[in-house]
Amino acid sequence: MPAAVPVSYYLILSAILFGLGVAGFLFRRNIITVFMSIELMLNAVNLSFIAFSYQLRQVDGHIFAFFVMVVAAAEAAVGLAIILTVFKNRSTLAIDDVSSLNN
Amino acid sequence: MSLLNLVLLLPLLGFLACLFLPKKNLGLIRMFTLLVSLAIFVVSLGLTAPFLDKGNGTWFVTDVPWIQSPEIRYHVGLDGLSVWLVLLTTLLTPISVLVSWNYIAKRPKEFYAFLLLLEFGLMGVFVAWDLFLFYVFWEICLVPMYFLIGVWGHERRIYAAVKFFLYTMAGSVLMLAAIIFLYVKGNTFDYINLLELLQSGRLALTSQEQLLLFLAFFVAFAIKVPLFPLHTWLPDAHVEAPTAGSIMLAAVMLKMGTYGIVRFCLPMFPNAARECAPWIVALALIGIVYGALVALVQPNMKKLVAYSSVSHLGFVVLGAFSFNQNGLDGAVYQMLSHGISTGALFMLVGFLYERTHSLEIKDYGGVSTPAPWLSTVFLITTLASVGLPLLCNFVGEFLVLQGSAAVNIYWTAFAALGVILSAGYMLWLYQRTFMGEATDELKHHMPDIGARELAASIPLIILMVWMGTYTKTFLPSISAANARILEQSKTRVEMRVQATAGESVHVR
Amino acid sequence: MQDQQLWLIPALPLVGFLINGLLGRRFPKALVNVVALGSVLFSFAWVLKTFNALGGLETAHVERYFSWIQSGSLDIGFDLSVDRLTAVMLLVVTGIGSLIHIYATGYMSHEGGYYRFFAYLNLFMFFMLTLVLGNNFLVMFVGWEGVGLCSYLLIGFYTLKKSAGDAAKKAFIVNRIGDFGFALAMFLMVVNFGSLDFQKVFAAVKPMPVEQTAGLLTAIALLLFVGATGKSAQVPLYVWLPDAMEGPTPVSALIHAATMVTAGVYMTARSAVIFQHSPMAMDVVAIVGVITAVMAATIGITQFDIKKVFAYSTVSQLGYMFIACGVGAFSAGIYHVVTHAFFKALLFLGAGSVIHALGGEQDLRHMGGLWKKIPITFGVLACAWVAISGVPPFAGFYSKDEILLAAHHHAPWMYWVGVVTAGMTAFYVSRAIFMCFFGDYRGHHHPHESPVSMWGPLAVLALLSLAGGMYFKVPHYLEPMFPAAEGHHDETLVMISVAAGLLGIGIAALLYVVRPGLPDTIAAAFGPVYKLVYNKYFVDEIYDAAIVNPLVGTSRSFLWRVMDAGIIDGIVNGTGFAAKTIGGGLRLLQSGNIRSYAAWVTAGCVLVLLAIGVVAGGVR
Amino acid sequence: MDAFLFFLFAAIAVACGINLVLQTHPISSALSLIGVMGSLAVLYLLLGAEFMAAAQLIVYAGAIMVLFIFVIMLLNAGAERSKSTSLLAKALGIPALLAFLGVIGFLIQALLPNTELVKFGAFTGGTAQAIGRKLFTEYLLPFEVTSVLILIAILGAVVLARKEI
Repeated sequence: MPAAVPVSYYLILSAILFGLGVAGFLFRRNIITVFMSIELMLNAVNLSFIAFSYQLRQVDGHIFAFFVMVVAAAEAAVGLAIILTVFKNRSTLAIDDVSSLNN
Repeated sequence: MSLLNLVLLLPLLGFLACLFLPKKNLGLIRMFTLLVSLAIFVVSLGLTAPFLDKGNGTWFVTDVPWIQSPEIRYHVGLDGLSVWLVLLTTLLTPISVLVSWNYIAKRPKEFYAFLLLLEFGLMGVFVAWDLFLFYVFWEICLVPMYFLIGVWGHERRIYAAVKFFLYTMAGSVLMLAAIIFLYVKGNTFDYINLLELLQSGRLALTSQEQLLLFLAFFVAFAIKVPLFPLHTWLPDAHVEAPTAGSIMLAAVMLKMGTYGIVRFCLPMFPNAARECAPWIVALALIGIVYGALVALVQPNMKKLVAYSSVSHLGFVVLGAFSFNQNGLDGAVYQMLSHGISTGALFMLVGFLYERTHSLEIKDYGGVSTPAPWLSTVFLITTLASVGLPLLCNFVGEFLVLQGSAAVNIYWTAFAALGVILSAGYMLWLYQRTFMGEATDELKHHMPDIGARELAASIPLIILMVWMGTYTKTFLPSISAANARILEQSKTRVEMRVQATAGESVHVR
Repeated sequence: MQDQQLWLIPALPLVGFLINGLLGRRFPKALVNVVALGSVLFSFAWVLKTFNALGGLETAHVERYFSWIQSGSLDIGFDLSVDRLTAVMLLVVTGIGSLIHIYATGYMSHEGGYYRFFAYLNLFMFFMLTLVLGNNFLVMFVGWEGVGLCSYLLIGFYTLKKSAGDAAKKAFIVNRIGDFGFALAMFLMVVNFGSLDFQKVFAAVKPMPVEQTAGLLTAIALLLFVGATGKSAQVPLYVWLPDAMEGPTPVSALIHAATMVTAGVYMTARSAVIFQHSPMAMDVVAIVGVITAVMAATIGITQFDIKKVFAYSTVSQLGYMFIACGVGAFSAGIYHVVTHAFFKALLFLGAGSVIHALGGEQDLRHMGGLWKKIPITFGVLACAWVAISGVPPFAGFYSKDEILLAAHHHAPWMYWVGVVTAGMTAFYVSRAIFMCFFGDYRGHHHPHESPVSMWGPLAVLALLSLAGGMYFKVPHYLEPMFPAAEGHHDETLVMISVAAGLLGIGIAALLYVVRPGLPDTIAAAFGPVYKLVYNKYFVDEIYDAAIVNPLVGTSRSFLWRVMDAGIIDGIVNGTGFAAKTIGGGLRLLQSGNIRSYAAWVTAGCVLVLLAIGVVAGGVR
Repeated sequence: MDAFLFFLFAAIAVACGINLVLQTHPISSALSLIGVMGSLAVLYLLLGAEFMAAAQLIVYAGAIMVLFIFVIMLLNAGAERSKSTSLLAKALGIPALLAFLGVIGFLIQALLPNTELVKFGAFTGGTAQAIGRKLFTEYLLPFEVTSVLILIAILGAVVLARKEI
């Protein structure tokens, strides 16, 4: 085992996690799980920000990741509120049952 | 602020003010619109002063930056070609308001507001000297007309409105592409600058580029004219439009196309225009006879008049592409007189529709017995439309035919067939509608022309006679503007001679 | 020569038209009469005053007012002029016009739309005078189209009758076809001579060589003649004139006998310079004249409607005038215009008087024996009868004689055809007179004599018909303009033509007075021929079948329904439909299912990444 | 040591990620997500992002995930009833996903061949002090905007969660 891994490994990990997030989004039906998959994707992106930040020896990547986190927090607040409302109105959490875009 | 800016601004202000009127108060709304449009007309009369006085030149020019980058300027001005079209617009707007007086009950506020917006857009088209500004006005016109047809039209209004919109958009998108191309090449949207660049040869276009640009502009205009075979939106739009919409559409909006041809197509791309002229003239000639023949058999009055417009506007295109003074003068004169006569025809058909709610000719007959004055006004308009001397259309048609005769007498002979046929369909219409015995029901529903209707008709009748007899009011300024356009569309021929000869020596 | 205010001559009737047209509805009849008659009489007076002031009129007196159409080098003004030719026409138009206006006050007194009738009549006078006075072809064209319009309005005066409307429309459209030729001729003139002024055009034409075959001048002359055939009812465009009899009788007399229909002759004579340069065009004019004269005369023989008989007679007589023009005897043609105006106006007005007396009856078969009941009418009609039959020394004899002699000089066969036609003319007019006034009364209405306002003008016209030919030596007056052909006055030829006329009267007397049963026998004997002629050679039907119906039919079933609605609109709507279909296909992708969107996004990401890879790889 | 820690926590993160996708009950997914976030925090630390690591744990694992679990429990969300998912999502999504992973992996290898080795302590710019300085100088405006964003989010959440809707 090498003593250290290059930054590209972190990027590949980020890609894998992002892919898992996409998979969750694609194949899960529970609206909360779908939401969590989105959070997973955001995290994956954060990882690559921080990895690049290390590569470039700049702190800006951290700042971006920080902003992403802020947005994620806001999104979670609003998103969960929406989920609550949807559940109140439809009594279901299955994403296919609440699709009104599809006539 | 020059008078022109005032005239241009007033309808826009009127439009905005109209939006703040109370929705329910029909009387206030229409009276307000009438007064505003009349005021605009009166003010616009002042625009003619320099043209009656001197006859030529460009007046009331305003040239200020509008958008910094890309540089688009608010550049407006008036020459002999524009001024009468502006006046036509300002005259027909109050008439349209009068015509709609009792007819529009649904959403009157929006209706009258759109009429004013339409006036604003139409005038803008005729006075814009910046290509981008021109395009903006061109598109502004589309919106109110779309709604006029789509909201206040008859049964198939949505179909007609969408067809109208798509047809026109299809053309204007091409025009926009051409305008942008010119901007990329010449780095200016300003018409005067562009023309200068093109003429001096500093903006050199290959003949293929010129041809494509010409076609892009021409197709946009030809759809609006409408030139055969791009005309099928017109009958539908007219039949479905409310009376005021038909009037504005036929009398002014179609002139946007012919105005564009004369203003832009000929001077900017003279070589391409000359190259295409035989084909375009052929289409115009077909349109003249074809429109007349199809008009002959229409069972619906508005369709009949619409097809007659196709025929009449064929004359305008024919005249424009004769490339001589007579033809061009005739074309412009025909634009104006067609505006007056066909506007009046649509108005009168509208009067009939208000009485019986039918546009089918077979539902009429013998109207002259209960409504003699209405039939008299209709007859005069009919005669103007068939080109009787001393009435307006004759002068235009005569000059157009004279101009085309100078090029090719067979064109003239073919086009003159349209004049014969026009007598056929218009008089047949008149006979079937106004002569014979009226049924009792028709008599009951057919009061004679009222004061309001008379107020709308008389100015048009007077103009028909005026334009037919005392052409000195209009023709000199038109001639002067056309002479300049002809000059501009000639010089480039020399340029090409120079270019092909490969010499820097001045040829002539 | 000082200004003569020539514009007043047409302007006065125009003022009359405007007053009566706009306000006449509220006027009492007397006031309408004052306005209508006053304007025409004043105009007549002004004509006389003008001639008095202008004297001999050796050269044309031109007055220019304002420029009408000015475009480039083309400058057409509202210019009026008077020369001897105009003078003759002006006197005929205003003189006969005044008489007919007076007559009409009596004839129309019981009709509705009285003011409208007189307004139209005044408008007609305005246009006719403009036509005659115009100093360029375009002003002439204004009058030319204008009289066509008035003809339209007056033929269709009885708006409730469909046949009147049809006839009016037919007249206008057929005239339009003629105008088409006139207009094309004008365009050619402007293109080649740069002007439409008579003086300039003729000055340009005069030095040109005489064209033996086709050429510019032949084309112009023939196109002008197309105009003339329309207005003056020559073959093949004569079909509107018989139908035009739907109009009130004074109209038939004024417009369709005395003045408007002779405009073609006037125009031909006016353009004599052009015609003279093209022998071919002259031949065409003469031959068309001959054909028209014969054809119309044969039809006239068979008709039973009194006005139709005279209408065909008019067509035939107009043919005579064109024979005169075609053989180069323009002054003889104008001479016949004048005498014809006298006796044909009289014939029509007399017929109107008969119709008036019989309460609207027009069929000769329902008349008869009227000479005792309406003696004045009979008296004046008899004058017209002898005049048109060419009995010397009455009006018709002189002008017809001039024409026939000129024709003989040009081509003897034309003379012989002319003589036969003269015989036929005498025959059918005599036939009409005999059927109307002799024998037993076959109608039911109680006849009554017309009022003085009607027979007064008739008496004046009767006087003119009798003596007009003798006193108004038109060819002599026009000699400065149209030098007389080197005519040797051959007494024999004159005798023959007179004999032909008398023979016609004699045969008519034999058939319709002495042996009333004979005509039917003859008609039966010539069954098919008679039928052909009686039905006017089926020309109207042929035109309908060959031109009108195919045109309308094709327009309706092919151009409109197939071409316009089918093909052109089909392509347009097809484009729309195609866009819709493609859009519909694409719409399936927009399932509204978020996950499938996500899948698409993922696929899109792959493409973007690939693109990045390609670009980055390329950079490296 | 650095490599070991990376592989260990990478494995945990991936395992938890897979678990998140495969579990049918949302509460299991939520717990897996916490696992992912925790291991990511360690990896941040390795990359010298000490402030971010702390924030990750406090904000994400602490606040946000608590909110999720709270909602799941509030709604008493049960396991998913198995229903056929969109055919298109499967037919297109699976190959697209695989292609995505393949392409991005290849691109990272191809375009970034010689990246730095990650050694703990090699980069020390990620302290709270450094980030604070950046945030309140260069990124002041965006930072203030985020505060507005969060305010709006709070308002939105309050409005949405009201009883009347």
